[in-house]
Amino acid sequence: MSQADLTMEVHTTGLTVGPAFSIPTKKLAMWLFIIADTMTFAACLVAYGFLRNGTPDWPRPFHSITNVAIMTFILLTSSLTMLLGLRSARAGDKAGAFRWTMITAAAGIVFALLHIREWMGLINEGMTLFKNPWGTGLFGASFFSITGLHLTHVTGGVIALLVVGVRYKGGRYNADDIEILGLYWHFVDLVWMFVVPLVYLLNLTH
Amino acid sequence: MHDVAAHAAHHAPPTSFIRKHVFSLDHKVIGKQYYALALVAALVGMVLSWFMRIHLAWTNAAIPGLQLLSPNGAPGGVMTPEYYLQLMTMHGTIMVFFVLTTAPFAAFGNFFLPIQVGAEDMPFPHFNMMSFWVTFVAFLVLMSSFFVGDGPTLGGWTQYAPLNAVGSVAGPGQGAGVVLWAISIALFCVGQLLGALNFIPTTLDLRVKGMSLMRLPLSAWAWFITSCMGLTAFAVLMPACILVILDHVAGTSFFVASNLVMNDQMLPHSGGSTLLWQHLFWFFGHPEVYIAIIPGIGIVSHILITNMRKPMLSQRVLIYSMGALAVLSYMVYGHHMFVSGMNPFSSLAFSFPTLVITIPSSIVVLIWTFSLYGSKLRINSASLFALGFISMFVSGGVSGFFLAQPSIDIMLHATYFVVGHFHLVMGVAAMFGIFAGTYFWFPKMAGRMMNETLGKIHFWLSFVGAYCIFMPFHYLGMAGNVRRYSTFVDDFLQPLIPVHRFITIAALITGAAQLIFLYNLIHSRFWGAPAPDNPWEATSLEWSTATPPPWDNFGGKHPVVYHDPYQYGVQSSVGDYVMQTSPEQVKTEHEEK
Amino acid sequence: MAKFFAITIIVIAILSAIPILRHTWVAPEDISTHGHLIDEQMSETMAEAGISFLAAQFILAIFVWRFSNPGPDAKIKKFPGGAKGLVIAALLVVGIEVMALGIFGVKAWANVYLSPPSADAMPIQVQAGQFAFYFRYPGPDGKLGPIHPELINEGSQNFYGLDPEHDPDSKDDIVTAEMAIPVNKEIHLLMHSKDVGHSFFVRELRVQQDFVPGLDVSLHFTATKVGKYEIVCTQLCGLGHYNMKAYLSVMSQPDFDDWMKKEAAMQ
Amino acid sequence: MTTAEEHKSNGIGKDLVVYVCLLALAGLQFVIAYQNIDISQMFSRMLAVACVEAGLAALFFMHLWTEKRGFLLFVAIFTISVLLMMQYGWTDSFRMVSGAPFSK
Repeated sequence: MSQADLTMEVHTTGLTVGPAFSIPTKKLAMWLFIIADTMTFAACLVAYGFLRNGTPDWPRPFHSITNVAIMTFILLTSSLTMLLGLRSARAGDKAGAFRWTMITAAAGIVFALLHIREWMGLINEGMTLFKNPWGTGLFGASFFSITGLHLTHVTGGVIALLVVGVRYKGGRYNADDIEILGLYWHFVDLVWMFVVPLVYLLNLTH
Repeated sequence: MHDVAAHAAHHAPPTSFIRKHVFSLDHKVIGKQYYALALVAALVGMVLSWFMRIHLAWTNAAIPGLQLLSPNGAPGGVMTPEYYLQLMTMHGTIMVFFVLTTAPFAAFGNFFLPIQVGAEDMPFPHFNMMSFWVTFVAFLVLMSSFFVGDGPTLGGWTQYAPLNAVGSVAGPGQGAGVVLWAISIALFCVGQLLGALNFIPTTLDLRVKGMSLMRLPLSAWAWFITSCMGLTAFAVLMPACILVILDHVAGTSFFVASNLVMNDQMLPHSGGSTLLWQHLFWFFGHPEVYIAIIPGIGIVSHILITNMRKPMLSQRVLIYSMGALAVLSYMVYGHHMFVSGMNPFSSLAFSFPTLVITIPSSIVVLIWTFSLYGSKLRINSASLFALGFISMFVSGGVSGFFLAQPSIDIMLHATYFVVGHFHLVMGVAAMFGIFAGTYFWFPKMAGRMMNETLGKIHFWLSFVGAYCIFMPFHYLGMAGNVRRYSTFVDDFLQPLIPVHRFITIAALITGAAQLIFLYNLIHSRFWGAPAPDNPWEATSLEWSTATPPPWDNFGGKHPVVYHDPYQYGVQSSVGDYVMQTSPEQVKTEHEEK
Repeated sequence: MAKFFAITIIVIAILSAIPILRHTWVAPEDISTHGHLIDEQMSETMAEAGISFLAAQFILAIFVWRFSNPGPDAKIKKFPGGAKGLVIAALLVVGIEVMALGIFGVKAWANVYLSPPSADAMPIQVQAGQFAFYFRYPGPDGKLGPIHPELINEGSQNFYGLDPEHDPDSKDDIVTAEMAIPVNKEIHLLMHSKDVGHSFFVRELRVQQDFVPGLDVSLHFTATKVGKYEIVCTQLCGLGHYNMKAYLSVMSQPDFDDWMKKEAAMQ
Repeated sequence: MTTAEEHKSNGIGKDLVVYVCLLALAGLQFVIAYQNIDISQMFSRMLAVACVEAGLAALFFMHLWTEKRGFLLFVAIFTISVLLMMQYGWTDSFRMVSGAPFSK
């Protein structure tokens, strides 16, 4: 850079360099976490796909899609309520934002309960991490670890929603925090869009 | 933009000892903690390598005291074959994870990245503190495997499946040892992910006025690129380690195939795949190699420029080359698996990107060497180690020409050629980067100068010693000497034992030379001459603040950056350089871009 | 100090090159039909890598010698070619160099791995386990009997888990601990592992291939020289890894037939 | 806060549209699951739909669309390229079937 350019820049644009993407630091960090988490889920799904491809007797034991359809609907809807919460927070409607955040958390809890109910059902049918009545033991291993990883994320998300919601009401957090938490919650939803077809729907009985 | 930087420094200086020195939120303290951890780990790793080298050269020699570490592994001080493998695994794991990743990246990066961008701290000091302590716990977990059950795992730092997943039936250390290994590495991944979550926003968001991305010093760029790699690579290894733990404790068989027989018993596992582990591991493993070396490239560039008194021929080309290395490192991971049973067509797909990676590497080397042309090179311990780094990086790099080609890999895979290659290019070279960084930055970190004479003695012994150790490895490999053997029982390898003895003697001497460094470090820390603020007449922000830097790095002021990072070889009021923070306008004799 | 550094790296570079130029430590002589391709590839790469290595170390040495501590009056100079020249040089010289190596190398690789074994190649099965290799020849019927892993029993010498009582194909299978092959005959090696990962490495044959548990891997090669060679394991497989080896005897066809008869009698 | 302004200027309408689209796409996946096609075809169709869904969610629910374009590119290129480079291993999974041992 020539000295002339340098001087120009100092007096005009050079001094106004700020965050590279004009994005708040906490939000950027949440995005980075999401990228890392994407890799974690991708590694698990690649492992699942790899083993499923390589196993001729992969079982397809799911009979009903009712439960998973309801779960998908609840999770998608909770994304919408999360957005409504953010919208209220942005509009300064504190009570509304708190209400929508709690509704989202409630939806998360219902999702988790349905998920656990489904797990219990499968466990009662004799499916464990290493064996199941229908075929290769890998089915249970990959099913429980992938959905388990997702369930962990949902649980963590619910706790975060409750904490952030309450603290938002108390004034410690603001609308930006709701938005950042929303990013996480939508990501959990986004992952579910891959988990459902790959882990559930590909293993439907025909 | 300004409020973001100010926001990060709202926490007040701590007063209690614990908050100040143990659970500190200050990135400088955390950087030093990482450095200390790496130092301890490097010492352990080095002593392990001594034991291994002695055993390789004189198989039946008793190593005094080794029986105290493991009465079963070394009865009477004489190492058993399995204990050799256990020590080898620990050496590899400790060095790759707890030295080469923590020292150049986490230690120096933590200390200097925020200062170099002009921030008061990292944006998330609590994450930063957790990052160190999780890594520390990971180290303790790994160390604990020395004392649990039948010792640490013997599977090598790559922990190939299914040896890592079938349990103690596969050998000593494959029960509790592997589980502890996997827990340790999973924790380590968490620690480094937290670190990356801090490094990237620091670089992107916390830069002071005037610090555009292209005005970042090369070391800051290197840490930034490395943290982007760490963010994705460690996120893949972590689930892989968790799956290994599940295979062990929950009876799953992700990585264990059907119908395997051990001790005439069918294993209960079925259906998994060995190659899956290799794919997941090396998808992390190859970027990890660059995570170890790219900070070294950045640190060495930074130090060389300061001591050459002129900027690199092109700052941008160096940055782009580091970026290209980072991107390519994900595309080439399969060159570790050419003969491991991977699809032979994939080998070709991996071979070409691997060959392409020599292009950015040679651009980096060319820029370094040809920047030396017409410079006013100052010779001191830091610049000697930086020059040594270049020499080692070239020596280790050219053997990559061989290993990138699957056909040659048929002969060289799993031989000492590979050992020589990666020890030179990512072991010794990265170590030299760490040493260069230490000699260069120690005044700023500790407030005292290091002893230059001892530093130079340390350099000469290390430089010549490292070549004496690792060059012969290549010859051994070309002659077909297989690695990971505890004893050379093959008739074929008998004539090579004198070479091994030479290497062992060189390793013992070179290792002992590191004690000079340790002495220098500790002595200078307490009794060294007090360091001035800018002993090397350098330009970047870390030299514009007090030595050692105050709690908020710049004493409540926000520096303003007026210049590209390396304004050397100019005429100014202070000498031949202009600091980034100096508003002085000078006539440059060279132009960047 | 700088001049000393320059001399040191030049001395190190030259000393490093001497054993290579004098062939002090080299791979044992090649006895396979495909090995010369690998060896040629190796020496071409060695030439290019060696030149790059020496050139880089020498230039570094010269510049350090010439430009260190030049005194206060020295002027900063810039390399005339500039960064652009270097980048273009690296792209063209290094790029073409390594791409050429890569493309030539494909031939050697394809010769071993991408071409199928010929129809009359002699099948031999090799099983790796902790810490020994076992070889199985199909016997006069030319068929390998099925393997029953649950029957594997080292104590009763049933290394392969064969069941000759029920499987007629297994009756004449010959299992040995040493590998013998006829000279100048293509061998189709069927590789599987009993437990963990192992590897099959014969230096003279220019053959190295890992065993993958759960995956049959096949390999083909032709030996051209009678002799006895070492087969070693190169994939870390446990505590006895260093001692896991077997011998490969390359024999003339009549010798091989005799050996086969003898082994068959011992089954 | 650019994002905040964006939110005020847009009504609830866009979010609802995206929500309905996502529901429809999720429904489409269930339809695909009952089609009588072989598993690899089903897999690729479902994956395609899932990618569209994920894209919609990331762009609109997670507001990537209204962030600075540079950030959108950073996230998208970084994530997608690393994800793509993870896909080398698939051929080995098919070899697990054809190369299963003890078949002879």
